[in-house]
Amino acid sequence: MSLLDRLSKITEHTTRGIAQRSSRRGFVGLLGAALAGTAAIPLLPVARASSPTVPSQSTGNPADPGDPTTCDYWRYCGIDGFLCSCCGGSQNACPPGTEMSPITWVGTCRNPADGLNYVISYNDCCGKSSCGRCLCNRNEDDRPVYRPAANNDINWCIGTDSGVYNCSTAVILGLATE
Amino acid sequence: MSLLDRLSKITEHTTRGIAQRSSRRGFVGLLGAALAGTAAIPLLPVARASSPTVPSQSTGNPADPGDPTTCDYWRYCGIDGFLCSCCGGSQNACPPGTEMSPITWVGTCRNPADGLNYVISYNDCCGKSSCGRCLCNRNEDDRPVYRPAANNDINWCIGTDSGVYNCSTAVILGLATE
Amino acid sequence: MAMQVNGFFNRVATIPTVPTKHPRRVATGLVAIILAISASITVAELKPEPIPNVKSIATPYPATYAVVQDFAFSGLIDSKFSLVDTHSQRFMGMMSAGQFATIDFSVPRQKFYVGETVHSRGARGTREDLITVYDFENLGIVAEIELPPKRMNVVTKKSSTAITDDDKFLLVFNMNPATSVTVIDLDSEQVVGEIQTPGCTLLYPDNARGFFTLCGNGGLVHITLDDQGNESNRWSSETFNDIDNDPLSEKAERIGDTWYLITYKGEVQPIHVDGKHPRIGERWWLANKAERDNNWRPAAWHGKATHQNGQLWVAMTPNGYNGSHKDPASHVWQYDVATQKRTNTTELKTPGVSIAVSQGTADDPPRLLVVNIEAALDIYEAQTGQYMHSITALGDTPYMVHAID
Amino acid sequence: MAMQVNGFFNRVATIPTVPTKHPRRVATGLVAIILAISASITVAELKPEPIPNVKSIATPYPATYAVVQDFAFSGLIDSKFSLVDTHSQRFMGMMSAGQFATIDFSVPRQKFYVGETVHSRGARGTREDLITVYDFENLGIVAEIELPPKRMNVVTKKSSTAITDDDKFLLVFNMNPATSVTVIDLDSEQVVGEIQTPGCTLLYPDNARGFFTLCGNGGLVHITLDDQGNESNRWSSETFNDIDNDPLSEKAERIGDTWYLITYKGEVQPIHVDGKHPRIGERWWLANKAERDNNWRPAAWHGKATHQNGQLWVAMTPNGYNGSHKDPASHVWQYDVATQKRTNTTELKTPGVSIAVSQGTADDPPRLLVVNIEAALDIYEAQTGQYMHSITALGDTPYMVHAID
Repeated sequence: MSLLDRLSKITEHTTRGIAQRSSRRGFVGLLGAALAGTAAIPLLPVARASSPTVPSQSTGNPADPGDPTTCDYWRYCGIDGFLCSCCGGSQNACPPGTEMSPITWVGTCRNPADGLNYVISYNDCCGKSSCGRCLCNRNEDDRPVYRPAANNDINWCIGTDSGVYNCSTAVILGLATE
Repeated sequence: MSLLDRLSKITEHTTRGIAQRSSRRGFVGLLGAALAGTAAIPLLPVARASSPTVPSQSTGNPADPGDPTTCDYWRYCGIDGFLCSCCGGSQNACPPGTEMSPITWVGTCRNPADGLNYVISYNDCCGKSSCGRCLCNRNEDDRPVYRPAANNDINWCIGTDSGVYNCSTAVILGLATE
Repeated sequence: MAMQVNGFFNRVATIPTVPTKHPRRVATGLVAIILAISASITVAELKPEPIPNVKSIATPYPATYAVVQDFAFSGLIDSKFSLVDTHSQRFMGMMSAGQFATIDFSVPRQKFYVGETVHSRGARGTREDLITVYDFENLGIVAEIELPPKRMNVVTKKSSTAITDDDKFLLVFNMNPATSVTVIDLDSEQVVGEIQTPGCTLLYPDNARGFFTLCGNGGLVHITLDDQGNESNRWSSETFNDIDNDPLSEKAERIGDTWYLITYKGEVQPIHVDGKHPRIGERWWLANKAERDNNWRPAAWHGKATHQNGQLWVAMTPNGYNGSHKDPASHVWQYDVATQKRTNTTELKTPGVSIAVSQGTADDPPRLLVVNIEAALDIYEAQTGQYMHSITALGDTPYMVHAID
Repeated sequence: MAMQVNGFFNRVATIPTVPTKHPRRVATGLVAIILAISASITVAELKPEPIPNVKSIATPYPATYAVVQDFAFSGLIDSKFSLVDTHSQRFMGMMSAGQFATIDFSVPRQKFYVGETVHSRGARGTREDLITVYDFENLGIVAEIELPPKRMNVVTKKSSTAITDDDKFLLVFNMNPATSVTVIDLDSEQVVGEIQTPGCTLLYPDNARGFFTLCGNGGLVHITLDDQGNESNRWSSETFNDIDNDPLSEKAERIGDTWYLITYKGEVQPIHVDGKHPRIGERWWLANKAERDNNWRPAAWHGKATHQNGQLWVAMTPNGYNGSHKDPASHVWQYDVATQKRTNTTELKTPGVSIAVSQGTADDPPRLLVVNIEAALDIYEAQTGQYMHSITALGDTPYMVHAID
């Protein structure tokens, strides 16, 4: 099944909606806290915990607002992983020397700048070990793994030279069908 | 050169002495603190930092006093690594499923029970990845790596099936020559 | 150590600077002589110790052993399983593993089966998928079974693998992204077959030599194996799982011939596997309407545990919302599945990531095991919820705990 | 984006719930109309983005790049090197590595050379030792040079490897436990030879095509290579290093044709490598007698850094004792090696594990780089010791930093 075929099936099913919670008590708290060296404080907000001093970034496009190094950036409504924006890549590009997975899972996220829902493809970047920075896990409308294209637990480094996961991107595929 | 030949050479040179400091500000503080989730507090004492709730152990032999899960146990005067006593082994035995390195580095430590100096062999245990518990680094009379048998930076998983380091033991070889 | 002299023993042996029979330190004077005598009697010169020396573990294991999986999110290719004694708090040993590892065990065979994906040069090179077999006594590798390199790589889920109820076959779920199951004969320790499961994912054994798998259409498929591990029968259920509105979590536990699945919002779905086909049981709610309105929902990474006497434990959060289903759990609620009544609630000392319950013995009552957000294992009495103690320093991200009994 | 309407732009684009040209949200009323107009002008629908998309790095690198090595003590088989910009604080990318890795780089060749030991199945299997070659532009692997599997596995030391001064050969120190050096031709990226160094350890290049190595007898041996990478000359010094009483640390740095080694107690030993053989220079003390009596000593894992203009930085502790030589450093002292005078002292914001200094440019003055005990990289102005900023989340145990300029 081609990527486009898969996506058209996926968009029939996915119901990911608007996601703007930015300081959720995520499962990711464990690693987030460990990275920040504050494991004694449970349930730290994700973005703050996992990378306290990453310099802020911007897409440079006011139609694509927010800071792609933070977990509350609008495209990340269904992401689970290290943000490539903190790892040498960007919100839609893999870090140097990694390989972008050709297949992946998708979410539908609302862009606060235009109010439109976009289909976002969370392509993993593969071939180097865990980046370890800016872990972000948001589970709005995440479905169990028996609906793989709507589940964020899977390592999508499949069909790449190496199956080792480095970080995750959030690439715009297009507008969501209504 | 056989192990015994090496040791006889080594004991001519090594001058490791009595070592009883137990809450030193060690280099190991970085990992120790990270493990304990208290990275914000610099220079934590090693033993406390790396494994706060390991149950105390005893050799069962009053002639061999102290707690082999703590960094201040007398045999550890020249050790650098994870204590096998916290990893499923003991002060002189490797954890199940690992392989003890046949060659190693040695120190001379004073047993407080009898006041005698013993030659201690810090055999590494190999074939599983880092145990990650009870990191202990004591550098009394540690010499630079160009005197390898008196240096604790080397991975001695050499001549074993796997070169991967799991933890370190402290085996009595005999009384030190005066 | 033949005798002790008037209680001197303990003191002598622990004072660091006591003179001894060392020839260059000849003691003189009354006190020194007494000390020297006591030392010569009670403190023997230590003998050289054997090299090599590697420990083994007494078997059978007591009911208090557990395995904690360090998923190692910060370094996925170097994960590990730690065997701990939840009674003595001792660390018994570990098994290194590659990425996205799984573990199964067979008490009759006294073996662990670790599923792992490795690459020949660390983060690159040739991918190999393996079932690596360890014996209970030595935690030593006794076999390495090479798999088709497509085992599902997913954040650790218990139902990625299973041993059939007759202890004959190990089943490994594949996704590349086509879905299938690799069948391994545990007698020969060889791969014997592969079963296609299009549209369906994960493995839940029945009470014989079969399993069901959950499907993206809201149904399940049940597959029966023959003596050779080949598919002998396949059956599809009606749709019973409203995936869009309130899906059944894939994290499930079992009591006897019944699997207990639970929806994101807290409705229990029993699935009986005692017959030719699974039977979809009657649902019931964990929380009453008022509690649900107050956002009590199941939580944690793997937040379900069972005892074969008919008890179910479920990790809960009072802060439920769309997306909270993997959040840490602050509470554990306990049920009698026969009456569907809640029998106890426990507020966790530290929020939990995953839970398990040991079956226990008369001497070692069941324990509730909780890997928490501080990377430690907390141990509670399962019946009362009383906190007992913890085991710390279990790795980077310990995401799963298994009771080994 | 053609124009902005009366300053509305910024506000419109950043308010999350502003109505837009979405057909189902038709705005009415004056304010809404203004907003809708401004949005339709300033906020264009986002276009699909390309897949795949992988970044590269602009070259040549600026003077502000550095590489931080995560030794990964908690999971030694999965270490990494992170390339960071000490000016923007950005993480530019990383290179994964196996255990006890090393790194060298050649600016003329625009390549990194990572030395690593891997096993075919993670913590077990066949050992392979490699020099893995990455290009600056992509941090992509451009060659994998297989080594005799005996490269020294040691907690990271800069002098485990070196590139000869003429940029022709990469030298890799071996210990199994016999000691030798593997020679790699950087033009052919092939192993071309091995040189035995019995009793001597590590590598310090001279100003041509040779190196010296430090020996357990307190001397050094100097070896010269011919055009093919074979040993063409060997010379042994007299004993100059009192290893038993106050050894020279093996962690050394270089200015021009002089290596600066420093004893545990703080005596500087220049070794000149500008001639046929190394010359053992005159020693001088970092601290005066009173300071030494107050236990000021060199410290840190790698606590030395240099600038080619003749400056030396040394990490120090005021809590020196027998065994403090690897302790974290609280201060950095700065010297002019020509006058042997201390020119500055800096109290570190956070105790340091290892240090480096960038050479800098007119626009980017030299920076003092300190990986600290909290696993972050602190950046200071090298001349003044003024703290600038930090880069965090650089792994488990970042033990070494290299300025890449």
